[in-house]
Amino acid sequence: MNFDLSEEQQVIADLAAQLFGDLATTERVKAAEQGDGIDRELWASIAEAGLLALSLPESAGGSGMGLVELCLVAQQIGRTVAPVPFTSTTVAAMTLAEHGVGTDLLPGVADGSVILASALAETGANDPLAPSVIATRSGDGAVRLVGEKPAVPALPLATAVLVPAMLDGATILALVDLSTATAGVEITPLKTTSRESQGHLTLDVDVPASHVIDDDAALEQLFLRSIAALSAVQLGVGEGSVAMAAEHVSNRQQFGRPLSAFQAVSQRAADAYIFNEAIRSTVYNAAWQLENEPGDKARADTLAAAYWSSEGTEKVVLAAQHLHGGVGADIEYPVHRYFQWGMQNATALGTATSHLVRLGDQLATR
Amino acid sequence: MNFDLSEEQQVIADLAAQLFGDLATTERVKAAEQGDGIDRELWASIAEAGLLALSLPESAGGSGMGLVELCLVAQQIGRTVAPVPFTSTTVAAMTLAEHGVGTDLLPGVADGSVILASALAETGANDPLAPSVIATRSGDGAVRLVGEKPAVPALPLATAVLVPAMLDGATILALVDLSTATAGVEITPLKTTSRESQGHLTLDVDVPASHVIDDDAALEQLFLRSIAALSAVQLGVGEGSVAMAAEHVSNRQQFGRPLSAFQAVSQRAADAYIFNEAIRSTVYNAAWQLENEPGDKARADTLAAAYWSSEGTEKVVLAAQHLHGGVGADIEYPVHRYFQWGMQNATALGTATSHLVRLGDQLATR
Amino acid sequence: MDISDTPEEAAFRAEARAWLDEHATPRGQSTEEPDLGDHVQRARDWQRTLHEHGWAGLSWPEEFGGRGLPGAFATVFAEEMAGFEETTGSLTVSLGMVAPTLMAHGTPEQQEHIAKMLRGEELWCQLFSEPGAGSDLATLGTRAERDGDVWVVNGQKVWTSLAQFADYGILLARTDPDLPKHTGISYFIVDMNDPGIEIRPLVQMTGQAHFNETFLTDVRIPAENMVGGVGEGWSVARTTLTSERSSIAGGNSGWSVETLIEEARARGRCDDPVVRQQLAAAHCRAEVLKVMGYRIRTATSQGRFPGPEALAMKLGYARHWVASTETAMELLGADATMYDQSEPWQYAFLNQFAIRLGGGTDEVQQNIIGELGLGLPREPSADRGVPWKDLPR
Amino acid sequence: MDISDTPEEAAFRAEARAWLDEHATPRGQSTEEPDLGDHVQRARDWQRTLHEHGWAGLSWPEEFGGRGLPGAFATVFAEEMAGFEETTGSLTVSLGMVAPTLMAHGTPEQQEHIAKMLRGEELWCQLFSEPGAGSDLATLGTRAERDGDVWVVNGQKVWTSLAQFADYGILLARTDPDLPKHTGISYFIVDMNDPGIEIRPLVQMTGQAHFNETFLTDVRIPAENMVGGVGEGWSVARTTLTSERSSIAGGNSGWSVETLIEEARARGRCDDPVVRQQLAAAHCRAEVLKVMGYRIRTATSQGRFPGPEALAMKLGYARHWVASTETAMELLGADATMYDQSEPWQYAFLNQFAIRLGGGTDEVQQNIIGELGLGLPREPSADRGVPWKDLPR
Repeated sequence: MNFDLSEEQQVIADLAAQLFGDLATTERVKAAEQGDGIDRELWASIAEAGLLALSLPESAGGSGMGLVELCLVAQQIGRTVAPVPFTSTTVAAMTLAEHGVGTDLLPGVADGSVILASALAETGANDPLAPSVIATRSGDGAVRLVGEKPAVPALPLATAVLVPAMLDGATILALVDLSTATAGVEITPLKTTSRESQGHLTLDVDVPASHVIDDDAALEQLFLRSIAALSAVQLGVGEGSVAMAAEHVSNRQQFGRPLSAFQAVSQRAADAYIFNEAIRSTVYNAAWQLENEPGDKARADTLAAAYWSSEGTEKVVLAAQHLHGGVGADIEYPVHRYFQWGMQNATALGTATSHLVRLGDQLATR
Repeated sequence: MNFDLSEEQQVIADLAAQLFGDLATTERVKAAEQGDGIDRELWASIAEAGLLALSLPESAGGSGMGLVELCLVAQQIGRTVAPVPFTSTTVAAMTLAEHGVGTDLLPGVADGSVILASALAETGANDPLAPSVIATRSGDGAVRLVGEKPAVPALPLATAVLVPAMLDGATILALVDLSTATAGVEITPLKTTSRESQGHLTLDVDVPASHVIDDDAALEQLFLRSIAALSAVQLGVGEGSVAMAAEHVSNRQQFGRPLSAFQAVSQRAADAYIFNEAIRSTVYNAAWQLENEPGDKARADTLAAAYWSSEGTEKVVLAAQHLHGGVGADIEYPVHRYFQWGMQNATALGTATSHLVRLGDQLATR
Repeated sequence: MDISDTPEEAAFRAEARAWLDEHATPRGQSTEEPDLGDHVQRARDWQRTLHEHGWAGLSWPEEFGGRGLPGAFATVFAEEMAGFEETTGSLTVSLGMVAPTLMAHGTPEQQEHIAKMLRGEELWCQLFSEPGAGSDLATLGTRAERDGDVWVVNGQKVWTSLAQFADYGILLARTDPDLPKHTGISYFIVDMNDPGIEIRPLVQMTGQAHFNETFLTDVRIPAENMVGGVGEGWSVARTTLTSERSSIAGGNSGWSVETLIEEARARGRCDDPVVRQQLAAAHCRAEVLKVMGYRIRTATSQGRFPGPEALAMKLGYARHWVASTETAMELLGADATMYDQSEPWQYAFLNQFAIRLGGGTDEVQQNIIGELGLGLPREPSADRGVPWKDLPR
Repeated sequence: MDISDTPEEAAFRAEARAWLDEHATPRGQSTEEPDLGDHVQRARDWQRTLHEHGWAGLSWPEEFGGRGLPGAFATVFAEEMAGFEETTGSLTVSLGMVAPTLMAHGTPEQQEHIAKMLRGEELWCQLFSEPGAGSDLATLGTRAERDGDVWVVNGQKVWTSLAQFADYGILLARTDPDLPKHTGISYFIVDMNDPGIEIRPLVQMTGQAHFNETFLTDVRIPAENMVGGVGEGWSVARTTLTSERSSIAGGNSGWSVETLIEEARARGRCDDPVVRQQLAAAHCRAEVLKVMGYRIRTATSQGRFPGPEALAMKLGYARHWVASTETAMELLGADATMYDQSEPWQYAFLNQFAIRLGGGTDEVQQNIIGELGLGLPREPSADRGVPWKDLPR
């Protein structure tokens, strides 16, 4: 048992920290917000540094690493609120590689020319494991997809999107090509709280057999990996916001002493720190378990990580924002981005409550 | 609209405060704990002061007042953790008077010679509105009761007990005489956290028609009045515990200043104060509504009061106990009684969660 | 104790309701205009309408143009108004803070503004907070120096709500830096059209610029525009700040527990026991605020000042706001993150900081409650008696 | 990063499990004896058994009778032990606090006690807190005055766990009142059979007298029983207190999330979505503690001191305890209020204060975390450098 990062993992973490620290500056983040929600220069730098190929198999030109390494990069994205569709692309790519579907896209993932999306969110109670898109067989293993998907991250930027659907009472994943305009595929860009690029997807389209992952377990795996990666982003978001808040309350003087010398302030900051450590622990445990010992325990551990990264990060970014007082109300001051990212990610693939309910179902019935 | 107490109500509140303040001393409370859970001398004084007759109709020798006045006394009982079965007796007596059942007992209620109990708690999820005791008709309006009731307050002391039961798919209340040993009525005294006198009731007994309240609405009314009165006790418990904590933290010095000069302490005490004010507001509103404008709104208002007096008082007594630090750990120091009463009352007729769920059902389906 | 309306209150309620049914828009029938300027203009227009029909200044003394009714009547009118879209929220500083302050401390000439506020003609803003003086407002450093018949003011204010629309402002400035921080402050009325005033709007997460930075450069204020005497600014400001806290808690939030339940029903989430529990919790929080309102209304009607429990109102309101808008985010599911300034729940959620910070932070409220409600000794203060100019900064 | 056992750890785990299956009682198969004396005796017996079979002091250096294994092996054994009834909880002060302190600071003669603790022969208690010195422990006033070869001690200690059963105590006493509070303290080993020691058990809400008041009157302690030098007591005590916090979080609680789920199942409450949510929340809290344990175990194995995040363990454990026993009360329904010292959930619920206070209050922990984890400046201290005798009291 060794919870420390390996030397190789530490190199990746350091590289990502340096790369995002240097490049994801407030000015560039702001520019991406005012543009289409992606910093393409940064995206190219990530590709060049090899970070997009980390978790691709060596056969696809990747480094053959896994979810833990992917999370190390995701964490730095959260820490710098960097506008790049990293988790969306790399998690979907892992699924494609594993199931041997759409593997022609993988070199493009590695070099940054391909962006991938996964359409996990659902309307209503937002249960990604109960897809509302209906698939029907249209011969030769091909399927026809009909339905809608709300709030798909990176959709307006994506080359292709993985769409969960119900086929004959089981779930499938269908890879829908977006590289050319296709009749029956409609994308509406959405305005989001965090300015993340998202789109609404309307489908009435055929997908060839070669682009269908007809494995009922694939959706849950994609979902679990996605919430693990999102939780790693949340960890970074929480770290970044607490660092900013700690600096603010240590420097700002009121009543003749720094704000941090008031227990109401310091104890709230301490609680935020504790949440971050809870998230760090559960996220890396979940990523390791999903990668190395998939199964019920890994599922429960991942839901626990998702719970903490929703509930905990929500509390952390609220605290950090609140501790900034009026200073944080002005969006010229960068702390609000942590709040907006933290809150958006806390509901994106289910809320803290929905993760608890899902986990409760598992615990109560096993 | 006037939320202030009337002159008459203020006289009652002052009288109760003085009476319990003078007589329910720590020494006497301790003696009752080591005895059978009642201070009979105090009980006689309450009767003599007319407090047991407050809410009885004038026709039964009472003062003809209502639930608000009853709550004023109940609050002082909580404030002094006074070991007397006041709410149990007076709430049951209101039901008897209203339905003209067991009215021969009412003079005894007024003079203190009769103690009444209501068997509301249920095994399992503790839903008092779904009684597990089964009643069957045994001719001439008489019924046979079969079943068990856990945790009945004042049962070992009581002259008679009101037992909710299911009869032909509706609820009834049956008044079971305990003044003489009766075959088919078994009482097992229980040890409780708060040292309140309670008993477990096992029934296999006939109840004559004259002792049956065959009105499906009577149980809910008894339940709502009981939780309102219990909430008033909780208000007093919260007040008493916060007063003790405020005094402690204002006097105890650590690190060269009083504990209350640390925000971690003062802000927690302030939150306890806020809870008490929330409870005060909702409890007296509920009592007034139940008395003057019964119906759905009064029901919702009473559940809200019960929620706050469970959730809030639990937080208040936890805070008060915690703020006492090690000093409160020794049961020679009286603050622990507030904790034990507060926690016991917070679960006695349902928990904060169960009140919320019941209220949520009402709100979502109306 | 009697929670129901008196016959007079009931008659007034019926009259108010009938008038509102005729003149106001029921809630949910209009879509909120995201443009802040339009919103402000509608508030002025509505206030003028209220005034024209005799519904303005219900509990204000008749000498100030009010109707001189007991406070309970104003509450009854507010309760009935809550069912309608119209709001005078943009006039909160004017009506809820400046007017009470001028009634208590103003000269007859200064009090002439009150009637204009009542007609919606004047919109005021509050120039109190500074970049370096937030919770510790009394350290403010904006200077006012006497020059004959005028005071010349230089400094910077911040978090000035609606300054870009305001006709006048109330201003705290330091008239004597040699005195301890609370005693060297004076209180002024300032014309917001003065050429020395420069306003820079601050955009918030909601996308609106409710707040502003206000720069004052050689702003010349006639001496007669000082409210109270030289150095009495802090005690005048206490009237304003007390009024501010009760205004925030009494405000029209644009959402209610009923609309939250409606949202849950519309989204088919009402059958979920976990959701029901959250809705019930929201109801319980709102119930406390409602009954606390009864208590405050009673105290006011009886000519008493509300007790320290009233201080909990603003804090309770802020906590209710935060928790209920979180529940709304829960209900919205994947829609929670969609926002373009027009969705009311997302707006309310993002606007929580304005609620929590306005009128003093939650923590400052808790400190006051500990002192006044429980009699806890104050935290030791490091700067008592120290001349303002010698404070560390 | 590799969360699984190494081959050596896996082999050790299997060996431990096999031995435990043979010698220990699976959880839930014995009913807890409410008598504290019996409980303490069983802990001593179990420690002796562990020692006889080579399972005691797994990670302790061999020179102190330990097996000198990496820390991970002790954790593996503790993980396996958690499934069994036996516990050495009553020896926590001895094994978890006194032994590490003596290893670090004791003389060779003092260190001879360690082997006896390891065999369950000696039970120790901690004489630190005083009625006037709780969170602010360093203000303690118990006096030790030199009289030739002995120190004569007078004073009163309180919250002394299991003093009534202890053979020895570790004692903090003031040897120089003229120095500032932290620097005039020395650390002693005291024989609890000294005639000058009087013990008064304090009964807690649980009905047990886990804590005691201890009165010391002219207790004579040989000079060689001082641990560390004169005036070095505070720095020696820091070793003890650090060990205390990790002992509390690592303790055997007598309940677990699994037993909570079992309770819900046995009471037919597992179908209730609201209950499921609470069970899941308990699981999530436990998960954090488990993985934090991995992190601390890793640090220790790598020869590092765990980072400030480890400080959160005790706090997280206390919060988990409070919240989970509240959930249990919820599940117990009408049974929640029944208590005669034998119901495990009620006992655990009532015992929460011991968990929250032991090793420093939650608030003290948060302050330390703010300082060490976030680098926040300390609160100003009023008594720095003031001689102890001049402190206000």
